[in-house]
Amino acid sequence: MTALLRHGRYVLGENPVTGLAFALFVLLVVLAAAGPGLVPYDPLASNTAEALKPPSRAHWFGTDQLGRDLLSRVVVATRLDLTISICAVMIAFAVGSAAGVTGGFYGGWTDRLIGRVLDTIMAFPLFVLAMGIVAALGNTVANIVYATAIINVPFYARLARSEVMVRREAGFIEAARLAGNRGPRILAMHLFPNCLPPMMVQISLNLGWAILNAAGLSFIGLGVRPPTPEWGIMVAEGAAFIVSGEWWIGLFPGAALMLAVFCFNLLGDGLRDLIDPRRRT
Amino acid sequence: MSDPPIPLLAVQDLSVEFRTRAGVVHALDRVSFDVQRGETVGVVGESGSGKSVTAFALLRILDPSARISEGRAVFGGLDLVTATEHDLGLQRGRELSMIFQNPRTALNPIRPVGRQIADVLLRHGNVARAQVRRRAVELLAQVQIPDPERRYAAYPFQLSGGMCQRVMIALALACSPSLLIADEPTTGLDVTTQAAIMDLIRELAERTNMATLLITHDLALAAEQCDRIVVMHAGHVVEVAPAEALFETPRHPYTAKLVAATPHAAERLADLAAIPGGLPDLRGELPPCRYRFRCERYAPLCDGPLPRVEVLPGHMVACWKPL
Amino acid sequence: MLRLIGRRLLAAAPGLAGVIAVTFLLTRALPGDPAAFFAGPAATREAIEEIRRSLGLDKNLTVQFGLYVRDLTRGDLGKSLTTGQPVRSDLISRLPASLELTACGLLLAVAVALPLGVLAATRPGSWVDHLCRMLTTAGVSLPIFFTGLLLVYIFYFLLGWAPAPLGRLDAFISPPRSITGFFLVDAVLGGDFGEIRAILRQLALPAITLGLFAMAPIARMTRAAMLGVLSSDFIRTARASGLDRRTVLVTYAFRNAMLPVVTTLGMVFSFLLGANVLVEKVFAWPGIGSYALEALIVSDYAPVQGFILTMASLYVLLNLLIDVLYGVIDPRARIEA
Amino acid sequence: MKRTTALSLLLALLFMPAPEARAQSRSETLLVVVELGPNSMDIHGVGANRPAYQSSWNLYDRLITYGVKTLPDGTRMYDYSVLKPELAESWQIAPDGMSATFKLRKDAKFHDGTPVTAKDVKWSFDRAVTVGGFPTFQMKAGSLEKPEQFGVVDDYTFRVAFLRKDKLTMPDLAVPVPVIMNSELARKHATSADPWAMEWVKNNDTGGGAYKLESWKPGQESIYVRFDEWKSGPLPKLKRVIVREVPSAGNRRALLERGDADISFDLPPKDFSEIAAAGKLAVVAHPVENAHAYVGMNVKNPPFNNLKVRQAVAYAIPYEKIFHSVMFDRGALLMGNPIATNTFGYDAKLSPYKTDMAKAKALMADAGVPNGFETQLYFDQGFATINEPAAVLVQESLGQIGIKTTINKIPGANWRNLMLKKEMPIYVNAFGGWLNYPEYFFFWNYHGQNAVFNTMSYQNPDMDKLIDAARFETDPKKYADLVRGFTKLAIAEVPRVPLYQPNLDVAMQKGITGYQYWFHRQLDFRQLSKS
Repeated sequence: MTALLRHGRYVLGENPVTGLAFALFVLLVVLAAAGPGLVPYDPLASNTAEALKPPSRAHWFGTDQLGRDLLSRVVVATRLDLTISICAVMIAFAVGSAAGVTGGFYGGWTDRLIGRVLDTIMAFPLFVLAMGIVAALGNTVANIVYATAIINVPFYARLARSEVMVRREAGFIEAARLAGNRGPRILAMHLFPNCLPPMMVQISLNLGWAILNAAGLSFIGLGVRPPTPEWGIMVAEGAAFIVSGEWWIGLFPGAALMLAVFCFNLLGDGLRDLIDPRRRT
Repeated sequence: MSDPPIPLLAVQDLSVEFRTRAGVVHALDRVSFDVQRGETVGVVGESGSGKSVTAFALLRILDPSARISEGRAVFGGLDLVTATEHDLGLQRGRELSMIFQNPRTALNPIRPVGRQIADVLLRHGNVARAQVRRRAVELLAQVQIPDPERRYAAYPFQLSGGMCQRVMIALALACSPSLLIADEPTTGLDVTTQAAIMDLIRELAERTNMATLLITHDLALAAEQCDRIVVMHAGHVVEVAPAEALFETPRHPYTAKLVAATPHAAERLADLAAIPGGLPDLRGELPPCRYRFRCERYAPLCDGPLPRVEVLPGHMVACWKPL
Repeated sequence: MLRLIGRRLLAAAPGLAGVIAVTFLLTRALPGDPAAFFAGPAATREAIEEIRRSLGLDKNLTVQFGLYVRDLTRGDLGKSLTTGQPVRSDLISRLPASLELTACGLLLAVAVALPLGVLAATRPGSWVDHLCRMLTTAGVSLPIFFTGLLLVYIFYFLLGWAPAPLGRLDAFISPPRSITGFFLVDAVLGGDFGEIRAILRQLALPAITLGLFAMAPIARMTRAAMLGVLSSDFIRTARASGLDRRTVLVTYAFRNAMLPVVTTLGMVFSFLLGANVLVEKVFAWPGIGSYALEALIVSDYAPVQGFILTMASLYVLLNLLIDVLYGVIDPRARIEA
Repeated sequence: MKRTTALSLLLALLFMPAPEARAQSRSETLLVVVELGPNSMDIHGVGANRPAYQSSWNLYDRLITYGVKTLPDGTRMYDYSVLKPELAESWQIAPDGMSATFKLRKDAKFHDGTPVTAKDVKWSFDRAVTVGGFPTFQMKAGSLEKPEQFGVVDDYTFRVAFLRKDKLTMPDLAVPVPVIMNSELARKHATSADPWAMEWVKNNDTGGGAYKLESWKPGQESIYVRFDEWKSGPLPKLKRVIVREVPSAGNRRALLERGDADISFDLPPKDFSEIAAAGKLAVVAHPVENAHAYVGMNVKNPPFNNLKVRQAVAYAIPYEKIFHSVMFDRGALLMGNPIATNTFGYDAKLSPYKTDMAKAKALMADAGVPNGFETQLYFDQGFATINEPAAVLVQESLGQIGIKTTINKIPGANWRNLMLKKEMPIYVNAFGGWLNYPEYFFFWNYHGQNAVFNTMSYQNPDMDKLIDAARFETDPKKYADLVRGFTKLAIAEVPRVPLYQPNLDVAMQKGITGYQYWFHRQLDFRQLSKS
């Protein structure tokens, strides 16, 4: 364990940006977990007398059109946005790698079949596919998660398949097979763990992208159901107020969204450096 | 005896360290040796003993995380260690060039081999642009590549390992350098190609009185090709001696073991004695003599600073209790 | 080369068939009832039934699918109820706008991200490396519509540098004589410098918005590819033979690093085509993205299906282009293909 | 490096100020920016949207039109009590009051030069009543139902026979639907499957109105140019009008404020209140006649079939809060009164409702549901800018009296569907009628025929009697009593809670004059001028 820790500290030390990203990630998790408890106001309580007030001591992030406190809404939204992106990415990771690994390992027509399904998803304009799914099944949080998950499946499947194809003939796989392990056990025990490192990088990049995708859906009106606070919707609402001068309504949720995506992307890079053997000179 | 001629290359107390995740690795520790003009010097030792690091340090093409902490390497009046990048750039490939181990990956995969030679010729400017292609084809012929005109436009993946190595040699000798560093040039090639490559290098060297620094783990090859041999162990030069002397009368315990471990036609496999233990971890604290843990002749005496004893003229050994 | 194209198209056929089927089902699953919507607010039940029959929506699904495929083979993509035009002519008139915008966006991204990636790779771990990573990651972290609106607010509303976000051309200038449909190309062919400048000014903000969004993946891939190539053996040989820094970096390292970057460019281009749906909405850009978005919201099937089919075939063409480009750069691919 | 110099050159080139736009053509051209453009040039077309009415209104002539009146605040609007000649120079109503004969202008021509005759009017009216869908419905609202009613006396005389003495018939001839089309031109493109040339007329201009269609790129822009030989009225001053679609409201406002666009009328209320306050641009505000936004409840199914519950809702609605923070006071507060402030029969005192939580809770107790219930609150995503914040405020206040609601934002196509099914328990919506008569509004929204707009599916025979009587009542006193009757009934039964009457706000550059408010809420280019 100590080797890993020292190794980790070295990478974080040598590379302050990844350190910063890691700190941000911890902050986000804390906000998501304890958020609702910390906030000064009820995120759903409207107060039209206080509507559209700029940031002040009473309302650090100012108030929106209905007088709701933006700081509270941004903080409380963390939980929902993280849940959406993490669930979506986990589903995509599970389904994607299962499909990729089975396709890569068994080859033959299973591989071609899975390949064709992946081609179909990949050929779809990703964003339009998500829009179609949410528009068809209604904009519940679950549907947004599924829509975001489906369009990410091909990334994982492709990655898993190439990792497995490379290692399928490797010596230790032959040995495991000779030792009487049947296909699925080999897959799970031997092949899959090897796919994990590059997958970790893809997961972190995807987390950021999933949040952006939810925000895009909100902008065209297919986002989460009002009045639940969610960064994407708040940015979409704020967008209409930029020209009229109430910049804070869109800016703070936008900033929160940016920080989260920023943190995930940088973590992705950091993870790659951590895992990439070549960098471990 | 007139005072000894000025060596083509004089390496004095060259030390190199690497900054890695697990701490600082002292790869080379005060390495010193000379190479005379036209001479062939061998650098032998187990893999990981610092042979290649020495070569890379001379050309300053070490990995970014490496640093030459001390020492000098005077080559034709220029100290390679402190030379500016510009000055060194003029030397590399013109006066001092190098060939590497796996030739196929050491060539640009997506650029015709002829063009790669032409690049070097153009860079060092001693051939007019119009003549470059003709000169490159000549070079290919010189290294005995069949049908050089057509091979000019071939890509590395279309040539065999041996053929690629010949291209490497053509590349290195394009501007007829005065010193060629060959880092394990024949490892990975079959025996017949190996012999052909070594003969080619020696023949070209003799023609232009070029010095050669042959880096290899194959003692037999070194014995056959080199005038003098430098033995390295864990970043230290433990013994320098003329080839025959080294084999007849090895004075450093490690050299003796190395010679014993080298197969001669006559001996049987069983007689080959393996050398116990392995190379020490160069990251931690190290005793002055890095062979100490593997040496049966160890005595408290050995804990003093590593000596350089001139047991015979031209025969140096870094050991308090030489054989 | 033709064999490669043939093989690639054949391989894509099942994917396209899948797209056609899924699009059909997806649009039929859309909740809205277009007949009700297009019968207008005062419509009675019979009026709606009448429209449903005229749209052929009353037949069962399999028959509708059969009709749809038959029309498809005849190149008839059906009629859009939102614009009242045949979908094919809408797409043909709007596709150049989307392609032109996406291409300019990608060009901008490449012009900035490639040098950044190379710079970051040549000085790993230095402040340049971190700056490049921070900058490109910031570009991709903001939702694209928000970046667009912010840029409009700053560069048009506050500073007045950029022209009005009024679509492809200022309202009072007539478009260049249409040869290819791509305004920029037509204008260049037309040779009217003022026209070229007007079109470029209009393209600037939306292209920058798209470009910002595409920079991160390109810069990151360039950096990784360059790092990989720079630590390879042939670069060491090049340096050992004294080649100057520019030759080593560009002719040797960069050319090799282009291989993975080209694949990323393909993926980023198709991804951008999807993402510029939002940019088109913000900049009133008459592309196929906003066209499909409008249709999707009112459950007007034909344009949505037409749009998705166009995108899918673009995706296949793009992959084909990448393979060809790959062949050009890497002789191994060309000779073995 | 040379690459950075190339990049900076490109950026400099891009951001240099634009060449001075052709000023001369700018002053004679009007640039209108809208959220949504026309989807057809044919008012009779299937699914023609509201912007299509604007194109048809300006491209085509009608027999007659409305007069103009100037309001106390100096703004001008159409006068629905006065009918003025357009294509018809003059007309007489028959002594028995069962027909009208129109004398057509002799010098009127269509855009392609062919003279306008009575047979064109006949063909156009027959088309309007037989093509079905919305146009036929609108003609029926004025008892114009059968081709037999329309007769060609001679080339320049046209006769309309009345089915019954309906005071809406004559006004209905001045709405956008009964246009006069160039029948010869249209018939050339008719086919057996499409006798009325719907396909062709949808994309082409068969009109004779004050403006010709220069070009139309669906989804982008439509350009109209003045028809100089137009005889049916004073020649308009604007030579050319460009209607450009800019989906983002923020950009539309930016265009106006920077002077790059001349006029826009579909901005969110907040922008209008701020633009009006800033004073840089001229904002003409006019409450939309015969219209109101309301919270509707389905009276057929529980829980809102219980009158007490509906009344509790009426007392729980935060009227002022919604009117101020959602509409920014752009309109007129109605507080439960179904009749619009500028429609006959409006009386502020009629409605007892105001925000009174105590009374609302008491009514919930009386209704037997003291601790409330769960239900779904719906609104149309197409009007989310206004309906979403309003729905959130309604949700919050209803929550205080135990009615817990989850909000459903429904995309356009599906909204019409749900309205037809009439299953939505409670929802936020709005309706505006063209003909400014109270009974016309009630006929659509409260009458037992259960039209699609009677979203509450409220059916009450007493209400129907009152509405039908009022439609054909000519005695002003009795008519006033009937109107008062059905208004009070609607307030007592409260199937829906009217909130406010929205404004039609139009923002324009100071140099634009001559704007006139029309019941169809679109722009009439003919009166506009630009200095």
